[in-house]
Amino acid sequence: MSVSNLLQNWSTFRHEHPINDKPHAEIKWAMTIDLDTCIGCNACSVACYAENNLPVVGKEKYAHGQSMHWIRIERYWGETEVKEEYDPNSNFDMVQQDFQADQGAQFLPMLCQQCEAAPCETVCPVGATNHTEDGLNSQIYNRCIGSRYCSANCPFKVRYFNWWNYPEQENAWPEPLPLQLNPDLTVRTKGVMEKCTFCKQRTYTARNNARSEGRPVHDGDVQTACQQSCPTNAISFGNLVDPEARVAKQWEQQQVDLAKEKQEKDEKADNKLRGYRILEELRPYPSIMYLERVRESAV
Amino acid sequence: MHRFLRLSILLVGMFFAVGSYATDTAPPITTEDDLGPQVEQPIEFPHNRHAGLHDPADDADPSKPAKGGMEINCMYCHTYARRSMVAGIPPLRKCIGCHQSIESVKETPRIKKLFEYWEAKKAIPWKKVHDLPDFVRFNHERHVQRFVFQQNRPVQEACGYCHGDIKTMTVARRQKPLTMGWCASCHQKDHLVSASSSETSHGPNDCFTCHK
Amino acid sequence: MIENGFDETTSHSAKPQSEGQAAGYNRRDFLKTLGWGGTAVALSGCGNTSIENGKETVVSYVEPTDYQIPSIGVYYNSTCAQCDAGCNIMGRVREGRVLKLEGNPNSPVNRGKLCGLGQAGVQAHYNPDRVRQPLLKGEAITWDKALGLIAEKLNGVKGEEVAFLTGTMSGHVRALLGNYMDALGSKNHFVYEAVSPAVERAANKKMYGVSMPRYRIDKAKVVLSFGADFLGAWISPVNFSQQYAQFRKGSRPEGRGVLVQIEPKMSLTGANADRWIAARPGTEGMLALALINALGTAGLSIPTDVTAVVKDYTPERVSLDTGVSFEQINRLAKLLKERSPSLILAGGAAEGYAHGTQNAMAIALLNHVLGNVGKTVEAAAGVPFPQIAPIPGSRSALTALGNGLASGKYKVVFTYGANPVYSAPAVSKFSENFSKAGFKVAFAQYLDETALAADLVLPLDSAMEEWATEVPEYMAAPEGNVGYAQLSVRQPLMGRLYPDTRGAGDILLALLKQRKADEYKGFEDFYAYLQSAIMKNKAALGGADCADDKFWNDTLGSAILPLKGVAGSISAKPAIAGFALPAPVTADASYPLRLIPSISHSMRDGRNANEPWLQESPDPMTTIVWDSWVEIHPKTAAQLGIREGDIVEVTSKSGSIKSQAYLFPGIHPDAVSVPMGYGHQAMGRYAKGVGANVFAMLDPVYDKETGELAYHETSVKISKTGERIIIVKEEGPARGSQVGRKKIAVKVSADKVDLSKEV
Amino acid sequence: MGKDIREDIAWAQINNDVLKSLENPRKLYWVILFAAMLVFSVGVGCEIYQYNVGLGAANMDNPHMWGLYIATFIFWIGMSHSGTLLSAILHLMHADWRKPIYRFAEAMTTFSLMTAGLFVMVHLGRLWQFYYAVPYPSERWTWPNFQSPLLWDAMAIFTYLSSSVIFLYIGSIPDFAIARDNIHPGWRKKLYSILALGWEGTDRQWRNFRVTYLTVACFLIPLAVSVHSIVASDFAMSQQPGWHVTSFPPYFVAGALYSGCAAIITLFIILRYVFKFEEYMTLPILKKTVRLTFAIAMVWTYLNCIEFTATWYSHDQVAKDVLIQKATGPYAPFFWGMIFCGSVVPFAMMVKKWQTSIPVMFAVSLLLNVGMWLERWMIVAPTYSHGYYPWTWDHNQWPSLIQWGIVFGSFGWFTLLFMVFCKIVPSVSMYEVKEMVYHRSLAKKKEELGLEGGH
Repeated sequence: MSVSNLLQNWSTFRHEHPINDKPHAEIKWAMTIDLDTCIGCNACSVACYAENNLPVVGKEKYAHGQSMHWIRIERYWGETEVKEEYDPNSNFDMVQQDFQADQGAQFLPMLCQQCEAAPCETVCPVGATNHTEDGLNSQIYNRCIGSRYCSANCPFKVRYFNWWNYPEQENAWPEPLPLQLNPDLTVRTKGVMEKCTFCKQRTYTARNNARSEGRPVHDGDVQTACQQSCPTNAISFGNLVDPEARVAKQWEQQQVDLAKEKQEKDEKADNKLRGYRILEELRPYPSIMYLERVRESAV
Repeated sequence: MHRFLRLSILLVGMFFAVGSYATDTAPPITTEDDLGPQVEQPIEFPHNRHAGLHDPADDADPSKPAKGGMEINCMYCHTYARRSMVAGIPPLRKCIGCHQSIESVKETPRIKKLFEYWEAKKAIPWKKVHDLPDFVRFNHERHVQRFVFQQNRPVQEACGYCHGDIKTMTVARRQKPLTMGWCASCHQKDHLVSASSSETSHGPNDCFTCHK
Repeated sequence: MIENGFDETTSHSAKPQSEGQAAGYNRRDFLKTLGWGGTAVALSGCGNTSIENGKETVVSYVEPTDYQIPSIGVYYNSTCAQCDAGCNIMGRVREGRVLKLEGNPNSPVNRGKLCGLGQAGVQAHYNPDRVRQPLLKGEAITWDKALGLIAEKLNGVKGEEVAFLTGTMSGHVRALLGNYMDALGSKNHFVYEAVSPAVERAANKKMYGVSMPRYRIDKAKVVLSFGADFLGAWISPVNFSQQYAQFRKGSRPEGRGVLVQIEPKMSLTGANADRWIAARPGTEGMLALALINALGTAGLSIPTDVTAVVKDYTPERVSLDTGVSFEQINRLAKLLKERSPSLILAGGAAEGYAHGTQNAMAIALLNHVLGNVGKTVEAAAGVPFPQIAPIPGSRSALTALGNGLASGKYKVVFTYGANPVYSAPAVSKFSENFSKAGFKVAFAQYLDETALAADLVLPLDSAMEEWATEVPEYMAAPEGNVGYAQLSVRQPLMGRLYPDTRGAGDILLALLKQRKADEYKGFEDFYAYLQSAIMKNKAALGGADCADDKFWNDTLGSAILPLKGVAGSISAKPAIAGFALPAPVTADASYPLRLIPSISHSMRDGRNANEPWLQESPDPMTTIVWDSWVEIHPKTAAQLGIREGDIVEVTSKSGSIKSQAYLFPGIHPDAVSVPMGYGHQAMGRYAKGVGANVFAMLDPVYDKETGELAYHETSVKISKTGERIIIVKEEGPARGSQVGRKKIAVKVSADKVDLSKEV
Repeated sequence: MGKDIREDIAWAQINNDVLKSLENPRKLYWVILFAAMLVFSVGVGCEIYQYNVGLGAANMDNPHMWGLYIATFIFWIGMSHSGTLLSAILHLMHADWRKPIYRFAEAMTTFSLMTAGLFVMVHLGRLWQFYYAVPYPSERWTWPNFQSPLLWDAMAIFTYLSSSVIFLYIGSIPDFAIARDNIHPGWRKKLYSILALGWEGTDRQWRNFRVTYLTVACFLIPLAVSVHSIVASDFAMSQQPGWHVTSFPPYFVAGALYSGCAAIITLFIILRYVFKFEEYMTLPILKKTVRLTFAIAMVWTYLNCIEFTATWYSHDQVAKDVLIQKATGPYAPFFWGMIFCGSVVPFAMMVKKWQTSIPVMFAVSLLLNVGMWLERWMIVAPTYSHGYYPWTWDHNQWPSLIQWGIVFGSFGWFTLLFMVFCKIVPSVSMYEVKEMVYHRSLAKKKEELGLEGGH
């Protein structure tokens, strides 16, 4: 058994990705984020704090880059040509003079892309991050030994490490704030990596309920916390395998194929498709499709 | 040289033999005389009286205190087990519901205590006996659905996989190891999907299903 | 791993959509039967934890409840109290604890969505810094003693010597307060909001005949917003965000809408605009009138009375005054003419001037000219019960109270839901005047600045513990139901955390019993009062054919009572007198810059500053956390030699603050901006000492017509202190590099993409 | 130029000289030992603190997930290569000049591996769970992830460590016997009689000894190469700009040999001074070592150039940006420091006069080591600060004092081990020196007799 398990490590836990020979049979969770409707209000981020027991780290630790937001909102300025603003001689200054604000700014929510061929998965020495059969990039907190190799290899840098013992030593939840903690998932302690799970506890519940009722999971059975809070419905989430799911329709319409690192789109100059995936060329096969922001040029 | 070779083959062989023995054997399950650690409960609830097998000798003379049990279904009290992650402890009202009409034992110290709680409208602070670490998600609903409702196994047998022979205990004690290897050893086996079909499947081996 | 303590923690939630269908139970029994012991959460050690026996206690109930299954979250509906928009929420409750707040999908206000501010409501509830007992000058006392003390102090005090300061109030607590004021014989109820659309209400009243019309962003083809941050912090942001999502949809019959934002400091709405125009601060009204002229030139028929009024504001002249190019004005006029209906909004940035009402009226006139009134500006219905209708707050109320306090007129002052000691400008000397009152009672959840200045502090329930009703001032409606109005119910989502806190309604009831014992002795508590008040009007509330129990349970189940509203009427013909729009102020050489106190979408007026999620949630535009900042245009900064992170001193005639400089391209070069809501000197561990309080340095300039404090009329100078720090922000010092934006945050021009077929 | 080992040196004198180093520590020894303990305890203190509060104490962040720990880890792994080079490779090549110095070089291998191993541990977020990475059959039915280079790393290091301990021990057996026979009675004598495994010096024992030693030497060489190739795979197998470089394995091996040789020069000079080994650690040996080091320095420089040019002319714009950033950004002083120490300073070794100058070579060897340490840091840190995702760029990260303290402490740990070693194991191989002297005197005699073809 032990040897067979060892071999299993090579075969079943680690299929080649994207799984052509063994596609996700029932469920492949995926997301679409419409950057045109995303207004950058941070409601998703707060929802994530509430749902997933994320610690508030405080000013000092935030300054050290140790914040724990699983979903972060990035703000980009206008696209008018600017020179490389990184000035090596005074790295303190971002030379912002050339930023263009007359078309507003642009926001981009960044969270774990739940890659199909996730760079983080292969490098974990203890196999604490795995691919699940429903297409998630799992993070098993109690297995993690904190080598941080996964984050080192993550192109998006969306894995967050518990640098401190937030629940106990850092007092991130002074009494009675712990009463707010969601019992559906653990509170992570120092030394483990964590990241967005596509609200695993919610997908689990949806699947559990569907199974008890003897039916497949329908579109809309499960909403992630970020999606649920988004005031402009910029986020849609669902099962990519289900052709009726909104996400599947969006991916199809935008001609974005999960298993391709370069999308061949049938589009004309006056009718571009907005769907794209970030850093697709690195072949992690992300499960989040972004829709380009649209700006009116007539005004 | 030969001697060295022989010795090393022996050593390597022993390592593998011991290693594979150690991993292939499931950890020993505690025997009946060693029921596992004792937990002090606010009321010494006698599971054997409620769920234990009926003793025909009791029928003969109803006036004597019964020795056997009443064969109450586990899910009569642990009613959430089939629809929730947790089996749940019955609300106090449930205990009272029966006991207020059972006059024969009303004056026993345990029942008196029970009524004290009821009159004070205080929940009984039961201690957890089967307490998994908080990073583990065990779903009673799925197991009960599969083994009781789909495979039509007797409830006590299905619950007994993990909880042991509760019907013979007074205060419940943990009988099975409840370690990950123990869980996984069952998850790797093929189980019938339902009583009516010969199709089998094994439990999920995906870390994320049980770890949260 | 960490155990988070709650027994039976392994579990799952109910479907997020299944909102509180837990009707059919007695609400108060529910709170009792939970049996959650208020046990501390054992955050025990991590590591190779294995099976434990008998270490934890199992949750068990006394009474079985068929709607409560351990490990399954149940959603209960209530109403958000984090701002005045009155979003309907639902709270996920498990094992007697409220875990998370979400929007109620049946609500026409927020349609199942909730902003970050609203979600942080649980942190207001579980806040470690809440007041837990009645405090008399810092010493804990009993409720009996506290109430007795109030009775004693009120003894022999005339009605006009009592003042009650509150925030915006509506619903049955408002009615009860009204009764109490009547019982005292006092008319001194001051409704104060530090940040409120009071100027706009006045202008709307004049131009549309209603003070708070319903805006239909979702129906407009173009939204031209003069400083209305409707996506961030303006009136009812979640509702407007929902409308905005519709507005941006290519598959809408009107096609994808175009948003143009005119404001000196880029707000969240400005950041999402197709064109953001930084007109010179204060010239927004002029620009609106110039647009009318340009529309006329472009061929739109303009009524002659309007032409007469606007003829002086030619685009050429206004272009010089506003700094917006002539071409841009014409382009906008062309756009507005071609794409109808449009919607013109006036918000805080256009109204915070001495001529703020005039500005807002000029902007509203544009709506009339474009024929939007009735199409995208609708009359909203009001509630049929005037005694529970919202009393909107304003800053002029504080001025009035301040004057009264200064003269020593008031012997007893109550405050509830307002923190004037923090948010009054320093020049108004409010805290000094406040101390002149003989006896000050603060209803407070935190020991904020006002509560500290009060003699007696009465601890309030959180919004997750109290009973109340609320009528939103901005009345959103379901599609096609113009006459809709609603009464929202706020109900406890869990038992009290601390036994000695009380709901505002309970306190008012207790105070009323001191005055009119006979009339109110039938009501054990505010819950009883509320129930009887609603049941009395069951028929009017749509429950005529419904059994009492069912009606009450349904009410609590949905927490929304739809009403047949009192239809407002919107006037298609405004009364146009002349406009008195002053030419832009020439810069004062000693105070050359205009200060724009910005309303941060999570801090607002600072009442929520002690909620750590909000402090750690980066400001969307600057991505700064845990501090305030001074936004400066890079060009201005270059002239002054200011670099990012320099600690600068911003000085007005009335005060000064020190904060970190942030170079921000989205601001008019002649303006600097500082967010409100920071710089608390009390309130709690997360708020105290974080940032600087911009309220303190505002000049006492008031809107000529409404008497509102003119927020944007403060001129400042800015100087370096020589200190420099690294700003704590999500961007990081070299983080947030913009290099990646071409590849990562991709943008496409609207004419390159066909949005109409999108899923 | 100093003298080489005398051919006429008496064997008894060799025994005497070397065994003297095992007894009666001089004051200087205690000073060094105490200093080493002090330095080590600083490291231990820092680690205890870090263990208690979490890795945040090291001031790492997102994206700077790895810091000095990994850089220093590679550095120590690199140090270990010299021992194998001198003892195994040169043994196979019959370079007899290695004989007086290989023993301590071999010890250096072992101890630097032990130090490197510490860093693997120190680096872990949950040190107490390190055994999850050990492939053992467990009750949980779980295995580590055999795809992870980090796991290969751990295995390779462990294998290498155990092999080099065995190699060190086997090579010392005859010397333990000499020590047993010559040392004053006492606990040491007992210790050596156990360690000597009943060595009598019979022909059969010598024959078996030679076969075993050769076998282990042959085994060790591929292991040494593989170990650092695998350490290189930690980076090369990842998908980060500046790490994903095909030439990393040979580059790492060259760097390892380089830093190892530099360390040998340093230790050579220190031991020679501290134990007065002038008779054995002669200047000609130093000269040969210096020349070898120079050659490796050039190989390393060459591989460096390959890496840079390959990046420069590749399509990978991001990797190129990282390189530019390294050379011009906040890391520039360290980057150019590395280039200077690693590629410019070695040219001092070309000067013949300096090749045997103890002070110059001591300074040079220290600089080389600094350069090699910087190299490791320059591999780890810049990629983090300038990765694929510009939003997370962070060029301002600086390790905390805790992190520096542990790095600093590791030098104390190494010195401590080494100093203890010097008093227990003869740090000059007596029997091999005797062999060497014997062969040389034989050759000399032959020369004197006018015989041709001495070898």
